Amino acid sequence: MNLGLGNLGALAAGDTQADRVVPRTGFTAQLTLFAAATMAFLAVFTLALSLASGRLAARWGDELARSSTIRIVAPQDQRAAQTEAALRLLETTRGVQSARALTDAEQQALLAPWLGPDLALDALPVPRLIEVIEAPDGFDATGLRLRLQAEVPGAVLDDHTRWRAPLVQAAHRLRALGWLSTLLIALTMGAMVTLAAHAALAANAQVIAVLRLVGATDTYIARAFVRRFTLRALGGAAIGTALGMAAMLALPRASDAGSVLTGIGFQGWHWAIPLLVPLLAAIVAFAATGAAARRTLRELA
Amino acid sequence: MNLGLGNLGALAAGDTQADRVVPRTGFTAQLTLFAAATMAFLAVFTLALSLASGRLAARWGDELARSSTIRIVAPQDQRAAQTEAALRLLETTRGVQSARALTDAEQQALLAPWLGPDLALDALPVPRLIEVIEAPDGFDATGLRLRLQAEVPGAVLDDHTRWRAPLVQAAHRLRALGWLSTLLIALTMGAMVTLAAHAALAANAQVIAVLRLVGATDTYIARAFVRRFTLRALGGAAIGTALGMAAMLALPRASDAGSVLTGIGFQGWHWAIPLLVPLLAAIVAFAATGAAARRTLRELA
Amino acid sequence: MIELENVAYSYGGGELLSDISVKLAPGSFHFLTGPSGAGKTTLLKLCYGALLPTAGVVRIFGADVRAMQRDDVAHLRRRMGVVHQDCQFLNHLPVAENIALPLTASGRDAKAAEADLDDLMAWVGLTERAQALPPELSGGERQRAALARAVIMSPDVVLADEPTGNVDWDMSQRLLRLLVELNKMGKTVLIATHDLSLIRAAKVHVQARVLRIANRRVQLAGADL
Amino acid sequence: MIELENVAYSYGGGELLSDISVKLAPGSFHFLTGPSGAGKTTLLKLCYGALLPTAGVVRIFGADVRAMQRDDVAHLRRRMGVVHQDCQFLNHLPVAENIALPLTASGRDAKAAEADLDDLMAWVGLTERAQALPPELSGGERQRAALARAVIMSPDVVLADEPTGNVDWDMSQRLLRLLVELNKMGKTVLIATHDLSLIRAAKVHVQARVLRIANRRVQLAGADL
Ligand SMILES: Nc1ncnc2c1ncn2[C@@H]1O[C@H](COP(=O)(O)OP(=O)(O)OP(=O)(O)O)[C@@H](O)[C@H]1O
Ligand SMILES: Nc1ncnc2c1ncn2[C@@H]1O[C@H](COP(=O)(O)OP(=O)(O)OP(=O)(O)O)[C@@H](O)[C@H]1O
Ligand SMILES: [Mg+2]
Ligand SMILES: [Mg+2]
Repeated sequence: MNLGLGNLGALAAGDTQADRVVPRTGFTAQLTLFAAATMAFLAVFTLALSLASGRLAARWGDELARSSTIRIVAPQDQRAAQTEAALRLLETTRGVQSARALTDAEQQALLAPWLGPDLALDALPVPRLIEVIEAPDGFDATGLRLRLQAEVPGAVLDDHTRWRAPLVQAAHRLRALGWLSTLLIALTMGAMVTLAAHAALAANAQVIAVLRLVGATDTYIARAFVRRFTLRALGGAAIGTALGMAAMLALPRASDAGSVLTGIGFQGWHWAIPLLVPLLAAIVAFAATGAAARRTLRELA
Repeated sequence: MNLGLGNLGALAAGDTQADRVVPRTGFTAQLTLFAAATMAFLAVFTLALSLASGRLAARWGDELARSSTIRIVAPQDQRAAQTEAALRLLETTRGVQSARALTDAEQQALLAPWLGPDLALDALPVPRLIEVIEAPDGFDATGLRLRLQAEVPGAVLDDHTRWRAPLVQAAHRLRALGWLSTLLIALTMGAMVTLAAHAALAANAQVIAVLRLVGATDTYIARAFVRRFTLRALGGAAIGTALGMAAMLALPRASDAGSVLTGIGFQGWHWAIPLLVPLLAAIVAFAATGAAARRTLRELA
Repeated sequence: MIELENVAYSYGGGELLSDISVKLAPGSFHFLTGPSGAGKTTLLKLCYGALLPTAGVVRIFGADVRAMQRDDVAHLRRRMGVVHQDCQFLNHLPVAENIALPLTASGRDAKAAEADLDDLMAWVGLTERAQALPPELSGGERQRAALARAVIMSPDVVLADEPTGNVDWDMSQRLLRLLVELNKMGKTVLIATHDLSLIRAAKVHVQARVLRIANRRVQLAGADL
Repeated sequence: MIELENVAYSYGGGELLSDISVKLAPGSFHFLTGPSGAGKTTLLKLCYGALLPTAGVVRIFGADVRAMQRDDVAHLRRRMGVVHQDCQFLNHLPVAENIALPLTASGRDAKAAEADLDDLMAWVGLTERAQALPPELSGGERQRAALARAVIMSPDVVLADEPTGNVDWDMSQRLLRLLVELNKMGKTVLIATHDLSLIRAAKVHVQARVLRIANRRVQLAGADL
């Protein structure tokens, strides 16, 4: 049987005669439509989840995971010297991309929530903060800590990575979970369409017998069924995708604070991705029904 | 036809003779099993999501949303007096459950990440912090701010609610979404089982005709089909639930940092809730198939 | 037993049967004949309540079919044996179970009737095919199985639609004898057939009346057969 | 046309047909008879490639059926008209389209053959029922439709299994005449039937040979008919 993917186009063109010989098989048809719609709806959501958690992971990964702080806690007169020493040490540390001491203004901004905006930092024994940007491979925090301990007694390394890494990891895991779910949904849809096609073919054993009796080739018979089911899956998935995207738009918009939880949604060109869902559904249905038809026709031979 | 819910028990008891008269209808059977399993699997996840976000909302709501901070930024000699004044003012403020000044030790602990643990707070012009616990209805932040401005010039109200409320709200919304999804999944399963039952009944029009010809009552015929489908949905849902719970156990355990994202799972007696899923599936299938059978038998009359 | 009073029937187009009055008395033996498409099968379906008359009254065992619930019809069917023109079986059950189906469907113990079943299967020549599935039977074997199923409950009325269309002459005589035996036990029998030689052969064994459908009416056929 | 050489067939149990050699020459007219369950339908199915012989060789239009692909069989079927014993139709299409099905299935334009279709429907008396669905036909009407479908392509071979089992005598003569006409046009015809009077009637119009299945063999029946 010649049912390669290349025929997908020819399929769409249609053959009204071949269409008529296969009965509408009411409930199996509705079941296929419904299953395709449900799966497409779910696919839109998991796709959105994957994309959103991908964005989250990227943001957190880029902005936060790669920065650390060194605090110079020392008597007023030694602070500048120790800061200098720490910066020199960092220059020769592998895995440190850049390091710089924060200005007074920056430190004031950081501390304002706690101490109010009116502090004269010069007059206070407030530690000096050094911002360290890691190189992509990161640095050896333990080694750095040991060296600082030896050369700059007042320095304390505050490694944000320890805090952020699990979050970034979680976002990555969520994204992986999202893609996995999308794959599972595609497989589920394939399985459902296959079973529905099998059910329809089995229920139409007499139709197949009659068509064979009058000299119809297996390709002709298979194509009639495959066409029916592919179009149904396409239609169902289109409905499901449309509903899914509508639901997505109706979701409360992401507020900044709650973006971790409600930021699920598409942004920019990502809105085009769910449009692939019906197409993929049609391809899955085409392959699944083709296999089902070939198997049933062989069994009924 | 007598197919009330009370018959669910009699149904389980079974009637081997009535069972035999309905053919196994291979693929529709597999489709029902599969759909029930998939839906149960999904139901387990959305249930877990709902419960987890319920927990999250409760935690955030209780611990964080109801606390605010007042910062007394004043010259060293006026701090104690202004703190006293602020506390008195808070005592007469509606919606404030309690208010107390933090001790030096507590403030030190709060500031340690920024300033290091060796600060002598007494010697510093660090503001005094007052922790305010709201009454359940909350207080009028704007009104309080105005009164503080008038009576305690150095007081700054830092209203956590502004930060936390959207998060709590998001968690609530997520929980609502979870329950909604669970309901949608139940409806979807009902629809799929109904369609599958309709498909099976339509494909078995001849079986029904034969049974009627030999004097079988509609109740007898319907019960044979309903029993078949209810047991299938029960079996499929049991498989899906087991798989869902296994997947839940296999998920990476919630680390503290990532709990917002990976804390999806059951805790304590909540593990018993998904066990209801197969039971609910059986009830849904029983009702759905019963309706389908009654309709088909009426139509074929 | 079965009474049709001024019955008319139409499938939606013109009237197929008009103003028909027939009475099947207990213990009577009737043939129903007429050209293909005249309405023999339709008339039979009216007699066992599968179709409701568009006009007139059909009474089965004294009860008006139009006043019946579906479960009443089911209970009446247990007192009637029907052979469909296109024999219908449960294709997933062996022939023997198909023949015993009226027993199981009415909740009786099929085991108790096993001896009857064996006798019956032997009479219609299906003993060797007892465990075959219906689609594995030949056309004639299916017809014999259908007749066996119709009489297994030894019903008060047997309505048979072309029960011998696919069997050879010897077998048709065997099947006819079975129905004649039942009639002698007091059962009412109605056979729809286009096969006039079958009717002629029957007249040797039994006092049969022949009804003929022509021009939408039923006439009593005379000696012209 | 169709040749069976030392053919045997069994459905799994004992042999149903043994060592059968039959040759249907082009333009010949055969009857196939024998008791119910003897294997008439089975032999016909061997002749059109629906069953493969368990021993021996079946050649259709010169090609060995065992060497054929499924699509080859499909193409051969277009040159053969087959009437099944239990007539099978597409129940969702009107009778007229069912009869025209061999044309559509082989990709021909059914419109072009419309005049032929009308003639044929008239001959088998189905003009008025052309738009009915097959389940709405009477038993005899279905059989006539099946025969009409078998001959619509004016095939080289017509194989008919009990084509007159459900029709009255007059109609069976009409159907027989149709097959005799085809035979006179050079087509090969094989009719399986248990109805000896049909065979006797045919002998008036056509030189027919009668094959009889008995004891797993095929014999040429003589003047004993
Ligand atoms: N369900 C239906 N819908 C419409 N018309 C029908 C239906 N059933 C039967 N008919 C038509 O009614 C007429 C009588 O049908 P019926 O089956 O009673 O004939 P019959 O006497 O049994 O014929 P036969 O000897 O061929 O079996 C036929 O013309 C048939 O086409
Ligand atoms: N698919 C099958 N599997 C097993 N046995 C079968 C199958 N089909 C037919 N048979 C058996 O083979 C025998 C011959 O069947 P066949 O249909 O060829 O008989 P026939 O001569 O056409 O009889 P009839 O006149 O009753 O139609 C019968 O006993 C039948 O039960
Ligand atoms: Mg009829
Ligand atoms: Mg046969």
